[in-house]
Amino acid sequence: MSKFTRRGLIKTSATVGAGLAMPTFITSPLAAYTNAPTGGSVTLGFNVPQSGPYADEGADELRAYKLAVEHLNGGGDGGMMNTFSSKSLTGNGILGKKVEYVTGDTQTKSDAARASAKSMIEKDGAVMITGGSSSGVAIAVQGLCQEAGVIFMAGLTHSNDTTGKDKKANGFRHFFNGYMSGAALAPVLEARYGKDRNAYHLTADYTWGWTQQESIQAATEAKGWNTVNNVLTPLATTDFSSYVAPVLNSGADVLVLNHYGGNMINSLTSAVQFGLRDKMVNGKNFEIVVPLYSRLMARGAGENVKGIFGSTNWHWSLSDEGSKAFVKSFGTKYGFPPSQAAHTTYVQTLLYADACERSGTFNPCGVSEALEGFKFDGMGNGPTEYRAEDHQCFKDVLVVKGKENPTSEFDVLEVVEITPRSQVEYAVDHPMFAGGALGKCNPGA
Amino acid sequence: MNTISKADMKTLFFVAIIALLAPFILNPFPTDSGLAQFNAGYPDLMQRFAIYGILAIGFNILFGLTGYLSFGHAAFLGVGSYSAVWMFKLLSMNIIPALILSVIVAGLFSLLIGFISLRRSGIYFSILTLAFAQMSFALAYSVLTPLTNGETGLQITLNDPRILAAENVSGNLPVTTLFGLEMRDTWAMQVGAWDFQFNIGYYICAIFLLLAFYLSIRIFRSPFGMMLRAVKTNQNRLNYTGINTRPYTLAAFVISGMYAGLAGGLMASMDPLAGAERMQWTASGEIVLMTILGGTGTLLGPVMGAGFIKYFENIFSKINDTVLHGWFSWMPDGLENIIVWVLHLFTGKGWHLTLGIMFMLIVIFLPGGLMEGMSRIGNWWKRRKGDDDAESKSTTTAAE
Amino acid sequence: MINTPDNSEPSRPIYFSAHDIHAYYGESYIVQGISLNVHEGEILALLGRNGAGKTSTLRAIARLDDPAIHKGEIWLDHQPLHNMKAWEAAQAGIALVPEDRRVIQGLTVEENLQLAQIEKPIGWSLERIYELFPRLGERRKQEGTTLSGGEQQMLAIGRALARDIKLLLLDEPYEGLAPVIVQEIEKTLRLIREQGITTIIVEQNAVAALKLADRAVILDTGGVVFSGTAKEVLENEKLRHDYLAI
Amino acid sequence: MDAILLQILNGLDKGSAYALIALGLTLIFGTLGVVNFAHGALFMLGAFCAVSLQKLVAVSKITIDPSQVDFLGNPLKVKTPYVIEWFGPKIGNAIIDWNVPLAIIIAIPVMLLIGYVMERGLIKHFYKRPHADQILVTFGLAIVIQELVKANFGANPIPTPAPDQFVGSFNVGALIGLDASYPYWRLIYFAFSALIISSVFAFLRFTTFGMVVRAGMADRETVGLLGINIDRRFTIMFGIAAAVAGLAGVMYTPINSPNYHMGMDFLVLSFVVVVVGGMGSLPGAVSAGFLLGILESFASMNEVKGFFEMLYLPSIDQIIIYLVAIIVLLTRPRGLMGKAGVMEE
Repeated sequence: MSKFTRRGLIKTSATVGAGLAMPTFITSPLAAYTNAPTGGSVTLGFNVPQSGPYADEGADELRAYKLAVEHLNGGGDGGMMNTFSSKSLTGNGILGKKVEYVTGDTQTKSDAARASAKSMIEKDGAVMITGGSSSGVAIAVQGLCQEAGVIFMAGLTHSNDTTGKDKKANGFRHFFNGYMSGAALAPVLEARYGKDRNAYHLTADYTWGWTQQESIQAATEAKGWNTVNNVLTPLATTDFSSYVAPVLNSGADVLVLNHYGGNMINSLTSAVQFGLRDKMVNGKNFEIVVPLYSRLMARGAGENVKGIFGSTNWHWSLSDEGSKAFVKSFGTKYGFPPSQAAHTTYVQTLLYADACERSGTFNPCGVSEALEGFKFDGMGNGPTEYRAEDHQCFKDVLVVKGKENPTSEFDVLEVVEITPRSQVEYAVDHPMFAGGALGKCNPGA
Repeated sequence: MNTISKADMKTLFFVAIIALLAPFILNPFPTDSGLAQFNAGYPDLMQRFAIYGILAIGFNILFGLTGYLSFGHAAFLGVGSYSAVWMFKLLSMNIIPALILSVIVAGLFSLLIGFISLRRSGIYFSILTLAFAQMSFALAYSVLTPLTNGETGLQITLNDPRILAAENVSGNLPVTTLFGLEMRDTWAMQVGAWDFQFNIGYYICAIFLLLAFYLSIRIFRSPFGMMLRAVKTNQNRLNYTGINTRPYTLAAFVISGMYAGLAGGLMASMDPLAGAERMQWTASGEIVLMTILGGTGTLLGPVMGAGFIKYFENIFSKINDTVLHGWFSWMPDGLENIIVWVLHLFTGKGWHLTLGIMFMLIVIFLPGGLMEGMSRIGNWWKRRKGDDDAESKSTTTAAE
Repeated sequence: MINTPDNSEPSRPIYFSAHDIHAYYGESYIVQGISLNVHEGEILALLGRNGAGKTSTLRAIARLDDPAIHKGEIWLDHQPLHNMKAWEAAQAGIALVPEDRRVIQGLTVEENLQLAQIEKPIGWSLERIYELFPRLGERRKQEGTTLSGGEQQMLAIGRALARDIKLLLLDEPYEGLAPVIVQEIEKTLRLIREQGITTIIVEQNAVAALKLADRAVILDTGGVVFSGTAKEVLENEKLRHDYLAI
Repeated sequence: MDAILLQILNGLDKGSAYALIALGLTLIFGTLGVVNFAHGALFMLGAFCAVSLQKLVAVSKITIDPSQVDFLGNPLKVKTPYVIEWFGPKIGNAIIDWNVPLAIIIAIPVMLLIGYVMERGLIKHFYKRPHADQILVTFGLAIVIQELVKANFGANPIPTPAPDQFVGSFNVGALIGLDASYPYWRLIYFAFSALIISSVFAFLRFTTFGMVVRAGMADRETVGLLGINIDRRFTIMFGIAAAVAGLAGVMYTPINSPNYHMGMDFLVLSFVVVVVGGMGSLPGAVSAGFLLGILESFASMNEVKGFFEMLYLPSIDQIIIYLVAIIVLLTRPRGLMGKAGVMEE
């Protein structure tokens, strides 16, 4: 055999009679893409953190996925399928095939996430992978899906890079990003705290932190703010006291915490302990801003979040029909309201299913075509568009603040403003998103 | 050099057979059965078994022979991965130059770290290696981002120069190859309800595993290996006799670092990504656990330990409630729910718990690790066979 | 391995007996079937060349973890010691003064002595010990390990006397000491003999030991090769030449 | 000057946690010769004593209030904690508010018991096993403990605030003519740690029990020869070490919300601390803990970071602890105060 191809092997093995050879990663004689569903069902891969610090967020994502699967298969009350502007989903699975799923643990580590995604693709025949609770993992898995020829529907990932320099043709992000946070927050901050402010940034010292810090700094400086300092904090920091203490005498009157998860809880707690919020600097009240909020994580900071501004992708207290339908079916099933992570993963699953229906195939290239430039509504974020050029969803962004008088343990944030989509949009070639190429959709050949 | 003994030859042969037939052995359950969840015979996991096997074999040359417990070996794995991915970005997608660079860079890196750390022994040595590895991790995660791509990990992109490769016109990311043989190529063989996958990448890893294993046998049996063992039992006495042990331990350190580099390079070759967390202390700890769990100082043990941990990580973590319900759906509802509730503590998101319990059980009851378990089973089998023979003899005599 | 019968005067009852002791350091078989009998108030010298197993025998009798006894029985004043741990044996009345004295680091002289009086049975009071060794009294607040070799030996012996002991095991009490100090220790040992404390003494310096002892047992490669009175040893040229090199 | 004072305070605070855990690790290692990788888990369990008490005092009577609705539009279930029901709002709220200090009272017996059970049930069988086996089994135990806590309390941090009186900060600097406010609870944490550390040292130094333990740490065999059952005392010391770690955990909760893996976060650093201090040396462990805490704080100062950046060492705060560990171990073979021959093989 001069060329060791799959087809060659298939022929030989067929003549030997050992059975039909079916390549997994690559084009099979029957279908033109990886893991084409053959029986009466289709398998989706839900790859979420189940161990490590983001396990609770992962668990909430998983709940949303299960709910989405239930709805797709015609169970439950249908949730957002009823409010979704596209009506191609009918509750009989996807393209008539019953939806099944496999789950895996990303451990919030690129390696483990890729291993888990690979096993879903190679062993379980998953045709779409979704999930993730950090940008590093999302980008790593997105790259893998591009190589393997399956669709990746990103879960919670906020870094500009996911649809910026690391964008991939097979990957799609519903969640908002650092740039959008900055663009949405800056006007609100200007309105509340004035034009003449000196900001001090504490930033998680890795790519996500950097991109978010860059976005917020640019957006606030455009409103007239001055950036006093930007201090990078190591990821492993648990006690932020030594980073917070110098803020007191720096002349700054706003502290921006570009942290997420455990880092955010700990840095915010330290900042409040040091009494920053009770300070008067330059004749103004000292303020703290947490650009990216997660309700689940905000709970960990307890009382400290009260009155602190931030942005979020979605919040359960929204009163549009889509949000209400989703909160109702999620709340009825699990007894508490969904998180933004749950929302985005639920929506991503429905969007994927809908794209399959509309294109009439599970082929990633078909699905991708159906998603590119797709405009929809009724999913809780108002009119939304999946931009074709970078596979980023454009929609309204919520500016929230920690609620002063919560009525329940879930009532941590209140929405102060819904920033319209037009205000957070940016050009495809915006410098913060430059470099990298989408490439072509890969069906796995 | 002495030739390889018959017993060692047998072990090597055994490993070779297992490696060759792994796609069958690891896939004992029909694809449609509920137990298919326990099948491990898919390319990625088989590759991991082989790669972590190489890593553990290398670690065992240091720890098993000299007793020096390095808590920083993951750094060499990481360095190997980064080197390999850089070769893919700059040169071509051929894995050979990538692997060569991985081994060389890891070797140099371990020479540097080993040279400094081996000035101390015991736990002081362990902490020195840990400190170096943690520093490497922290730097790779943030400061060295231009070189490592930080949190996201180093990946190949369409824009990479790849000076030796033909121009990429497909618009898709190129794949790693061995002179045109694609690592991801897999062909599947269906036999009845079974589905066996044969993957080129896995077999390449398996070949390296066998080479690594063979080399480790040679090292274990060589005068150099004897010297290392002597270091373990009594370094002071050796020093009194005027023998400087440092060159020997340093050599062992570098060899095991190169093994780790090879493993890192292979990992990147199977999946062209290198992440910083590969260098974290938890990753180093995992290597230590693999070795102890399998049986320190034994030839085969570390490979088994590696397989054991990777199996749990990849198989148990995927057993979710739905799968459990699927298994026990034949039971009455109440009982089913109780059983699923109990089991779900140990599977899916609870897989760490099972792993922790297994660690404890193995160390408590099998002080020599899995290898001791194997030899106990072997002895029991022999004894039972012996008893059977004796019994059958006695019964025959009685009958007469 | 010769197991010489005990030829002591039958009138006195046997107070301590070790019967057919086999003990191991890990895999190595060190004490290979040793039997000893000692009468109350008697001093027994345990002699033999380096590596004959003397220290190991004492350690086995004191029930330290190493060497571990795999077979054999030890009885002291009708109590079985062979199933005991070291601390139980000590409470049953055994005291070992080890070869390297083992004065405890970080503790003062007084604390070293106090340590011996934590568990019952308690022997001499500290005052009485300081009377016997005035030098210890002078240095009671000093850290034990800063004492000279002779003083450390006194402390080790004092520590044994601070307990109410039935059998004293002395391992190389003269080792590494200047002749002047040896005399002083010798005086002390005589004093102990006058107290009527049953003692087994291991000593490289056989002549010195035999001066003190009533009877002697000679060991070689882990077994007993001779057992008799001290006088017999001193008179038997061949024995001295073969096993004691004196 | 203000900044330096603040960083010293921060360093002492960080150092307190390191020192307390390292002290316990060294106590266990020095007495039992066991390398206890589950020590971080004990610290975490202490913190979860406070969380458990918080949950316990929050156990509520549920009444349905039809005038309010929950997020699904159903009548709101209003929760009144039983402690308020029973003791009235004043005492009830005070109990809820003073949860963390109250947890200390609970944590002491609980942690002593956990330590005792752990030692008798598991560790005891590993005295004579190689250190590698001890590491593996205690690491396994740590995972099991962590996962059980996670299964019960979830993975997210759980806020456990200090009593209201101690919220806010106090101008420490004013005492010496500077201006430097420092949070009350962090000052309390440092004072508490200093108290615990000095109590442990006083206990070892001035009590008979302590003398026996010190003697046992120095020469276990000889202590046995004096009729003392040292194992029994060491078991108690294990309990004490567990209690020290647990108390460190309880008091730490208001500083950072506890989560199930906080122990692992501290474990590795604590080992570095112990080794830098020198294996087997209690004063070494404590002083290394404070030293590393202070150096870590200084390394995170902008001025210091800038200085090292000029020396082509950016982000010195990322690596400072490890760098210091390397320098100390290369210049002093056995750490700051280590004993010869202890774990050098």
